[in-house]
Formats: sequence, structure tokens, C-alpha cells
Amino acid sequence: MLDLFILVICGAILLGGILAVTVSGTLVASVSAGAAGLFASLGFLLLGAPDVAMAEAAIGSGLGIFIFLYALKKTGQSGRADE
Amino acid sequence: MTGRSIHVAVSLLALAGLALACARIVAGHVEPVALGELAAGYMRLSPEELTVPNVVTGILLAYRSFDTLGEVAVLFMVAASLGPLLQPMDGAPAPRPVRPMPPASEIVESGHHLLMPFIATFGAYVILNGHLSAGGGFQGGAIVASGVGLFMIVRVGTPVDTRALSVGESMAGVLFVAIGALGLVLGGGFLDPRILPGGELGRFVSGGTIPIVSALLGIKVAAELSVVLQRFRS
Amino acid sequence: MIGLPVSTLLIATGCGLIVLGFAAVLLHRNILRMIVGFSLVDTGVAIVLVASGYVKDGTAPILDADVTPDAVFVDPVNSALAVTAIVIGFSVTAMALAYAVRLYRLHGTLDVGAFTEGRG
Amino acid sequence: MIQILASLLILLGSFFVFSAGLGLLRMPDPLTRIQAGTKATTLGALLVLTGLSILHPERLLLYLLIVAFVFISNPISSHALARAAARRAARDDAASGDASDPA
Repeated sequence: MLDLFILVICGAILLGGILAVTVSGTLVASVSAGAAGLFASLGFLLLGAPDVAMAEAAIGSGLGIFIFLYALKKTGQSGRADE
Repeated sequence: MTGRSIHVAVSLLALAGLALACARIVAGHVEPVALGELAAGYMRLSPEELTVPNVVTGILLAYRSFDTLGEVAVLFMVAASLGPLLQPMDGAPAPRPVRPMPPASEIVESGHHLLMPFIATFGAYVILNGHLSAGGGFQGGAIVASGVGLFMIVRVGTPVDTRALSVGESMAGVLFVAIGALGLVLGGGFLDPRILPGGELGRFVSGGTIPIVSALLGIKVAAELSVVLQRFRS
Repeated sequence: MIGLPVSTLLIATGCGLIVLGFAAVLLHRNILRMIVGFSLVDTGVAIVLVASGYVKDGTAPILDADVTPDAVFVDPVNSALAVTAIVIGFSVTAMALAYAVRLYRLHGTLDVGAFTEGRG
Repeated sequence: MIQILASLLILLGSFFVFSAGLGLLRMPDPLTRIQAGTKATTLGALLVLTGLSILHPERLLLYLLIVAFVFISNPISSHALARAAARRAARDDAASGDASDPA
């Protein structure tokens, strides 16, 4: 049962990473990178590192997306598929 | 567009090499059944010498606290250099006008009044209980900074006072280094936490200077991350 | 499920994330997409770092009241290093984003081709 | 008996959270997605935490705090999301009058 849970978490991390690389909009890409970080913090919890899990959840996926969104706003491409 | 296709081909080749190296790492990995010598030493020494049950905090704030100081210095340099980097430039072509953000609605504003005490209390709890349970200066500081981020979303027009934050941050940094120097004089080395009595393992007042250093680190990290957010917002 | 230990699975995931991040860095032309790739590499490195310190059936290295005397602990050094790596990764991302914003203000574009091509 | 009741509550809560995820995938536009996501997850979290507090009555205060936090933050965040989505939809309608090339 726990094995299945770990497999699901690994799949979710990789899915977030693949979406962050392949999707066409920068906004969606940065949010899915943050989602990968959030699932990674679940993985840290399973690996017995709650300190790292808290740091990743608060810094890596919380504040990281925050500054990405402000940078997207400053460069005027918040949303529609660019390129 | 041959240059582009050559670029893609070389990149794919490099990625294949990286993937091969990673596959070798994964294939060669064996899950250990016991701790290494260094880790076992830390697990034994941290409760005995420092009276700190959370060994990760013990490593971050006592055995390797010089690293932590350097890391906070890196954060400080980033926060300081973002100001000139993100300022509007004189000679550059005028940037496209960014649409101003609409003010937050009444529901979000009232909710922010309700939630802010929760977030601040939780951040302070995580900072101050870093030596007893999971958490510490970095994590709690990030939680407080995310509360500041909520404030920034709700009060669109109000800038956060970066100068006051810098003053508080510098005071915390000076006190951090002063405690470290005190350890050099009274204890066994820079940032030695044993200059205060250790106390009983697992009590709130224990671990020598580690709770104080953790609180200072939390103030520093929260202020620096808030300055980073404000620089990106302005 | 498939017989592999927990840490091997998560090391594989972290390595996959590193490769994906470098793919984004190498193949995208938009600078912001490259920075997204670098933050993926950050996350992957943290996962590999923590997973390589996992001990079989280990618990968190916190000696509070409900720890049995014969408990096995996870390597605390890797956890401490990973916390450091995450905070430094955040500040590196912030610097990179600031430079991207500055480049956009100077040239009006985020395409790397505009900065390299035409200069030989 | 008590354990069966608690497990049933947790199962029901998980079903609601699952249906929220299904709604996020299947609903056609942002506003209906937010509606599916918020209501079902709030109820699901309440049911799961009720079941857990029957199983562990000594942690009741902690679960009450979590329920309070979810009940404050979940509607507020989805309200902000819905407002942003409505604004964007209004702006797109206004923009589609002169420049009709969304590609």
C-alpha cells in the first residue's frame, strides 16, 4: 500500500516536470514546476526529512511561484501561449 | 535554419549522456541499512553535547553554523543587489506599460485580517521550536515571508518598507555574529552554543544559545525574503 | 509493488527531474522557460540529496518522546545540506529572474536568439 | 463499531475529494471548475477530519484548528481565483471586438 503511494508521488513529480518542459505557456510551465516541488515535499516527508519538506513547500513552491508571477507580469507575458 | 537543428542535435546528445550517467547512479545505488560514521557521530553527540533533540537543527546551527552564516550572507547580497537590478533604466526604450493590478475584494481583505495572526503565530512557533521538532529559522522565516506575500496581494498599493526591514535584518545579523564571537571567547569555537547552560533534553529552554540563534536567523531570513518579494513587486 | 527500495525510486525520480530541467534549459529559446528548467534541476538535486541519505526503515532524526530505543534514523547531514540547497536555489532563481527582467527592458524580447545571433 | 463509523466517514470524505479532482478534469470552463473544486474539497476535508477525530479523540483540538483554517482559507482563495477568471473573461470579450486572432 505504501509502495503504491510512493509510486503515485514519483509519477506526480515526473508529470509536473514533463508539463513544465513541454507546455506552451510560460505561466502554466512555472505553476507546474511549483506543483512538482509540492509533490517533492511529500516525497521528502516519506524519506524521513520533515525539515526539508517544510523548506521545500514554503520556499521552493510557495515563494518561487510568487516571484515567477511578478517577473511574468513585468515582462508582459502573463498568460497566453507565447512563441 | 541549419544552425538550429545542429543545436538541437548536440543538445539531445548531451541529454542522452546525462541520462546515461543518471541511469548508472540509479543502477548502482544500494539502500544502506546503517548510518555512516559521521552521521552516527552527530546522532550521538547532538543530544549529549548540545541537548538538542532535532539533529538537523543541531548540525545547521552548531556544527556547521559557519555555513549557515555564509548562506544568510548570500541571501543578503541577493536582496541588496535586486534593488539596483530591477530599477527602471534611463537610456533604455520605455517598457510597455504594465496594467495596474485591481484592488483586492472585500472578502479577500477580511480574510487576510483573519488569517494573518494564524500565519504569524505559526511562523513564530516553527522558528522557536526548531530545536525540539521539525523546523527552524529557515522554514519559519519562509512562512512569515509568505504571510508578507499575502499582505502584498491584498494591499496592492501599499509598499513594504524595505529600509525598516533592512535595519531589523542588520541588527539580527550583528547579534548573530556577536553571539558567535562570544562563543569564540567563552566556549570552544565560533558559534559554540554551550556558553549558556544546556538544560534538560526536550525542554523549551535548552540547547544553550541555539533557540536565540534560531530566532535571529528566522528574523534575518524573513526580512530578506520579504525584501526580495517587494523588489519584484515594485 | 515492483520490489525496488524507496530511496532508489526517489533517486530515479530526482535524476529524471534533473534531465528534464536540463532539457528545458537546452531546448527552449525563451529565457523564462530556461529559468523554470533551472528550478526543476534544483528540486531534482534536493530529492537526490535526501534520498541518498535514506536508511532502510529509517525515521526522522528527531529524538523526541515517541522514539523507540532501537529506532533507525535517516542521515541528518543530507537533510541539513538539502535545506541549504533549497534556500540558495531560491536566491539563484531570484537573481536569474531579475537579470531576465533587465534584459527584457533593454531589448524588448526574451528570445535568446536575439542576444546571440547576428553577432557571429 | 466506532472504528467502522470513522472509516466510513473517512471513505466518504475521500470520495468527495476524488469527485472534486474529477470535476477539475471534466468541467468545461474556469468558473465551474472552481465551483467543483472548492465545495467538494471543503466538505471532504471536514468529513476526513471528523473520522480522524473519532479515531484519535486526544488530538481533537488540532483537528478543530485545521478545520477552521480550511474553512477560512479555501473559500477565500477560490473567491479570489473566480474573481480573476471573471475579470479575464470580461477583458477577452472586450478585446475580441477589434482584434479577433487568439492564436
